Amino acid sequence: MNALLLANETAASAGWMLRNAWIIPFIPAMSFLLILLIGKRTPGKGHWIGIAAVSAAFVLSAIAGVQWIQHVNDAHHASGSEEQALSVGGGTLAAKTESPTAGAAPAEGESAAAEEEHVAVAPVRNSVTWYENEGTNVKVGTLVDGLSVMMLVVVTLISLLVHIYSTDYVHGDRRYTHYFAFLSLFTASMLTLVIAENTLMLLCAWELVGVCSFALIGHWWEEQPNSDAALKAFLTNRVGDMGLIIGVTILYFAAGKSFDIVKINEMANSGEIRQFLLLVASCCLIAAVASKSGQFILHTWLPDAMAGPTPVSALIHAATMVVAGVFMVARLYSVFFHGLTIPGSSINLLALVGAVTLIGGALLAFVQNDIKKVLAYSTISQLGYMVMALGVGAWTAAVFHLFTHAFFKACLFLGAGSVSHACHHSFDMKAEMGGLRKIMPRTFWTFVIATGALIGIFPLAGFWSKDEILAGTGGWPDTHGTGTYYAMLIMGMLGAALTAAYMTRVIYLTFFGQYRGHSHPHENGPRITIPLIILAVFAVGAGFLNLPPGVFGAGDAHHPTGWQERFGHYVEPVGKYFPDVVHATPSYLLAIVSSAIGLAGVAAAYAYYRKVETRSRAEGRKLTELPDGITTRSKPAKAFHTLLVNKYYLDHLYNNVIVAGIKGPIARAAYWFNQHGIDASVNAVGKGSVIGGKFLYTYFDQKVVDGAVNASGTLSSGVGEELRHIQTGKVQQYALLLFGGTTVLAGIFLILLTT
Amino acid sequence: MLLNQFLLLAAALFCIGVYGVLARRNAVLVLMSVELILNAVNINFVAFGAFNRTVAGEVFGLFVIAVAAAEVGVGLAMVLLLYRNRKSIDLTEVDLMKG
Amino acid sequence: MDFLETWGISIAVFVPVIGALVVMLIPKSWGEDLYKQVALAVSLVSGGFGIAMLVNFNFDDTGRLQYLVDKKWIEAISSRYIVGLDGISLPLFLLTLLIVPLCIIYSWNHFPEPHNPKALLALILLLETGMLGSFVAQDLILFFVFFEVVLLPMFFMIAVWGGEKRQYASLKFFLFTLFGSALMILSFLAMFFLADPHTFDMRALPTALQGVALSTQVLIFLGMLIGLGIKVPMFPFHTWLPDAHTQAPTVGSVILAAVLLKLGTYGFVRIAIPILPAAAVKVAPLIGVLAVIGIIYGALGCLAQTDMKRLIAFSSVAHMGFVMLGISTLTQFGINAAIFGMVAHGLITGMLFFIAGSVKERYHTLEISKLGGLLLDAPKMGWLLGLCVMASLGLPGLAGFWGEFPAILSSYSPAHGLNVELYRIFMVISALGTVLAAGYLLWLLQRVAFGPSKSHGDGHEQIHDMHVSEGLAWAPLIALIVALGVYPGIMFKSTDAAVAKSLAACLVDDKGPTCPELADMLHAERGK
Amino acid sequence: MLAALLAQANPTGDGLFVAQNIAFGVIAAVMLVSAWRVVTTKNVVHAALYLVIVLAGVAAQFLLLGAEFIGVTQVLVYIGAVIVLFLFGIMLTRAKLGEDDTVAREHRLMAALVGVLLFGVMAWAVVDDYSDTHVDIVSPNTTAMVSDAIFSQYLIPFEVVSMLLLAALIGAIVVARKD
Repeated sequence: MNALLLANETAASAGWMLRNAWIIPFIPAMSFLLILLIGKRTPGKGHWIGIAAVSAAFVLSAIAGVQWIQHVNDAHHASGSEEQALSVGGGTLAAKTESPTAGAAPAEGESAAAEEEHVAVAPVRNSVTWYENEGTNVKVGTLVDGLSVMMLVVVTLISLLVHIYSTDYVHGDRRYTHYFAFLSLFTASMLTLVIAENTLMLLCAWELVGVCSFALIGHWWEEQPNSDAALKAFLTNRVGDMGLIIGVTILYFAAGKSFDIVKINEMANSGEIRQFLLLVASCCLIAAVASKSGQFILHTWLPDAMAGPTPVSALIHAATMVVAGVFMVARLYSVFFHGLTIPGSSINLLALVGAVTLIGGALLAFVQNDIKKVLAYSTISQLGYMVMALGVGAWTAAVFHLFTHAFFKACLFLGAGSVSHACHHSFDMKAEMGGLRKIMPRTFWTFVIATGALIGIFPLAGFWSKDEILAGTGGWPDTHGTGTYYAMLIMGMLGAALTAAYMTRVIYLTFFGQYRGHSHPHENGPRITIPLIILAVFAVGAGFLNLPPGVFGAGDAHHPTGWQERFGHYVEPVGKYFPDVVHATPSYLLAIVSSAIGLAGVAAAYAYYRKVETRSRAEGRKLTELPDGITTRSKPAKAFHTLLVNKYYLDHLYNNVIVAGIKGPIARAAYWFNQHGIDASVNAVGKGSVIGGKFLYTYFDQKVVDGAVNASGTLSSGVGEELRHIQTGKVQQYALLLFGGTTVLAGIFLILLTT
Repeated sequence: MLLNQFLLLAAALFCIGVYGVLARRNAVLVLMSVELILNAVNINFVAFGAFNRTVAGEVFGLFVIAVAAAEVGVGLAMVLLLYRNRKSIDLTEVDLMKG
Repeated sequence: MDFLETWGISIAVFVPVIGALVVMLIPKSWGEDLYKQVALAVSLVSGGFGIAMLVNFNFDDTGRLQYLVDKKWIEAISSRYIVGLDGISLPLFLLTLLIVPLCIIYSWNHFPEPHNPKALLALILLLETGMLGSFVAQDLILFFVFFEVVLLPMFFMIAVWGGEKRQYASLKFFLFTLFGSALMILSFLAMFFLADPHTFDMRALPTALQGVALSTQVLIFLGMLIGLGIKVPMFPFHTWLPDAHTQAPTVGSVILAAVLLKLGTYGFVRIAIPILPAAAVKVAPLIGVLAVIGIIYGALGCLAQTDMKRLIAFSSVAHMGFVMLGISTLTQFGINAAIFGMVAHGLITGMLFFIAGSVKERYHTLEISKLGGLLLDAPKMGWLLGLCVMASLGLPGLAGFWGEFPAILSSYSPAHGLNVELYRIFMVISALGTVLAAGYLLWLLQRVAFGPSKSHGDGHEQIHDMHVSEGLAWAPLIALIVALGVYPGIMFKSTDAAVAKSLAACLVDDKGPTCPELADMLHAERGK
Repeated sequence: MLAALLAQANPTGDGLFVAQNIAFGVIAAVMLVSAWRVVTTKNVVHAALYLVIVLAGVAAQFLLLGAEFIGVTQVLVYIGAVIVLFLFGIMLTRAKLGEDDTVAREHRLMAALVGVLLFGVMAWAVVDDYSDTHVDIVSPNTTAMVSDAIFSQYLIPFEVVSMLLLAALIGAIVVARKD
């Protein structure tokens, strides 16, 4: 690996870490092997190896991040454009003037600014030949740009915190070492995914990530439900992988036999690939996104995946793996952008899938009693936000939401784990929790902060990212998005209200009211609370990385100062491999309205639980809901409630119809056909050559009729008996077979020769 | 003379022999049918020998006769053994090879 | 290295059969261990020659037959002793040389009933000669002879050391393959008589057969399709496989899965397609249809199984479907994938059968419903089963992926003259097959490895984890599964140029087909 | 079938060997009828006697083909020894002299089918390839020529055959021995 070929001359000028980014996934990969081999014999039973490896990877990722910022700045220096020094975090960084509205409002005459925005920053690429086939050189390598670097940092940071948290949380587990081994492998796979240079590598890492998820969901495989959940996750992902495989294949041939992501994107941008092909490819890839990122209708595995240990849920099923789908769309954005004709339109498949998931997932969160499942549906719903954002052309908003969501959702999951750790390892909010506010203050406050971020309360992280998405839909007046997606705007707002309401419900049920459980809860130790606090800090601060113009003295659109849109500036690719997205103009009014809607959601839920509180005081019972609520009074509401409790009956469809159908009748029919159709006719032919055509008929007739009556079972023994007829042991019958066969063959030969 | 007529005769004889081998139940009769087959082969050998003007055909015919003699000897010995053990030489009752 | 150049292949091929004779001649009183030592030594000697040839193999020129020997053999029918190795046969040759010693090591301490290691080892060695010979033969008759040599030892292996219904299974196996062989030799003879000049030499046949009418070529190709397809096994001819696999002893299953099935697909790549390229283009859609049916059908068959070994056997039908799909595209990419798939399937399914054999030995049953908790009873075996299952369902990073994914990929754009839309349908259906594969394999893994242990009911029996002999036999396979998965370049490097050469006649470049009759055919079709 | 054979035996335009052709036709007809009786008669002893006729016919055909030594050997070995052996076999096994046949019907049908098909294939092949090939007996192969060939060119096969005879002899004794 040291003899890496330099694929790109510009790479030479980039930082060392950017050129050698392969080291970052390599370290956890080695740690996986080390833990498996010697983990059990080391003092920490392997967790020290994992923590050390992930810390190293985090440090290197951070270095890569700094070098990337340097790289972007260098590119702008080189372009000789107007520079403006500004001070960030003690260091002096150069940034150029940019105009987020340039694309949207070219009429304003900002031609100079518009040009400057297109100062291309070449991604740092580095690859070696993996194999050659049919003259095609398939490479393995790294593609590092803002998106990859951002993902590297997020994944390693959260993975590190989860590692630390886990040393306490799964302490004394029966497979402690294996747990850490798979955490390492997962981290390595995810890091490979984000720096993958070509779609084939992406596919490989994609599936590896799925396997780690399988192993970690099924961590406690002694219990059948856990292994069932693991199986479900893997199989659902496989269904999506089918789409990925086909999509990758289509793009491979469309791009002239190349897996190269940059090349595919460039060709999609330049129109060298037919739009129809792009459309088919993006539809296939959306299936992959749906399975991996839990979009409707392939989302059902994600709530079940909560069967795994909680830190795993935080790492894999909230912060990192599930965003792989979003990442993939962001990576191959040109394909989707042109394939689905995102610009200028008002609806497309990707946005629709995202919006439906956003609402559908949020509604399901209301009927869950398991705190982790609420969070799982919340994840689904938030992933819907991201996918929707990508669908409406708000690339930066989507990626920014991915970034902020990773922190507060990890915080929420770890918080839920912390609560459950204290409460007998139960996750049932109604039966085992309540009133934990005073007992577990640190957990409570971090949880509340993260919830605030999720709901989008000013000025927490989620507020900024969600607001950008809503603006990016272009549906609000004067936001000038890539397209004008009114439906998505409405769905997004509705989603905000729902999110606020169900999260308030969680907070109330968990931390307020009276304690309903049977154990003695207590606050957890530092290895659990410190990661929570760190994540909470990020949940507060992450949003400031991409302040819209004009907020907090960030200058106006043409003279950015401070933190204004730093995230977008460094993360969003500029170059031929990225489409011309239009940056929407943020709107104060929109921000106020969406916040109001969110707060209304909180207020509604708060009002409801105030009532519950009063009632339970009055009746002296520990109530968790109103016994005579709307679902008991109104028939449609009740029906809707039943629909939600049954998760839209999708699980029934999958398990009882599709899976049971294939595994049951269809497979059995195929096998029956095998034994009765093919095998029996084979036997019949053998027998027929002994006894003659007439006998064949009666035999087959009998067999079929007989078989239809019996329908199943006792087949192979019967077949054995049938064949035994040939094998009578009588010499003359063998001789007959021999002579007959020879004659027929000789005849065929003769015909072949003479004709 | 045509070569054909000998070959056809041999073919007819051969097929009659095959029929005998396949259809008869008496082991001695089966052995006789085998003799028919061998003789058919011999006719072919000699006819082709004559056609090619070489003695090779005849020599091989002699070898076949020798082998046939050996075969009848061993075959009849086996029939005797069979008879002694089973008091019958009906081949349809011989199914020791049955699985 | 002149010696290796001229004698290498012949020694590697024939040492095992000599070894078999030696094993047979050793009196019983000298002890059982001696047989095993001799057999192992013989197979290792053969393997040593294989490695020496690998080291001296010129990878820059894999399309050329290396270590070529061309000597008189049976002049009366102008069949010659021509053996040689090129990039296509090398991987399969080495796979055989690897599998046989591993089988001997594996059975070191547990020979199946009725024991008799002497006979079993002699049969294995005889098999080795047949298999090796088939992969190096460059003359049709020579190929056929080796192909048939394989048949009898396998028949006896199943019939003597097999399970309860061994006689039925072995007879079925025998009759099926014999039927296939008969059709195959018919096709070979037809080619011989139609060739101008008459020859059995595979190198000369493509040009010698150029004048033959297309309809005749197709007839001959169909003969080979059935003959070789039975061995593969292809969809309607597969029913012997589950029975043979289920009844065969463990080493028998392993050899059957790892090498024997490859003889069929190898025959397509080596003989049928290069010699009759125009017929191949005509018949390829049929192969493709059968392959795709096999993929889905095999997977469905797996889902209906209750016996672990039978399930693995059925999975072979599905996996070989991917191989055949790759072949049916008639593209370099597809056939490369097919050869990769052959080797990968050999390693992975061989490994799965090994594990199934060991499970049977410990639990005395392979009924999936009666198994469970392997990870608790024998964690190492459980982990290996998990790894092999993952490899078998085509997880990237393990060998199985490189047989499956490129096959799917290549069917997106098959060779010129093939119906693109049809092949795209194949692609989608075969991709669906990967989902089903994950379904049945994971279901198997869940039932066998996960959950509480079911063995404690007996109480008296302690389940032993991996034995030393098992570990020794499995380690190389596992290592190769991972190595080939991580760096597929090793295999593609060997096969790529050789496949290009063998496809030269039906490869179509931008200027049109390189073989004149194909050009005529395509032209005629366009004219319609 | 007989007619066909006779037609084959009397080719028009080739009248040189008319006598031989007539002889061939007669003998062939007798042989075929006898052979048919061998495989169909119910009486085993009759079958043996019919076999004698067939074998004698074969010997006659050999003479027609100018192979005198093998013709004589045929008479000596077959009619002299093999038939006697058969008769011994029949007597020793005390097979019923009368009825033999209880053959199943379809069994016989299948055998006949195979026989006819086989004949068809063979006849086709023969007719296809040798329809106008003539055998001209210029000079018969003398016994001396045969012996020269056997003891020079075919010495090793001859020795092998003699070993085979010895082995068969011993084998027959071992198998048939009462112990």
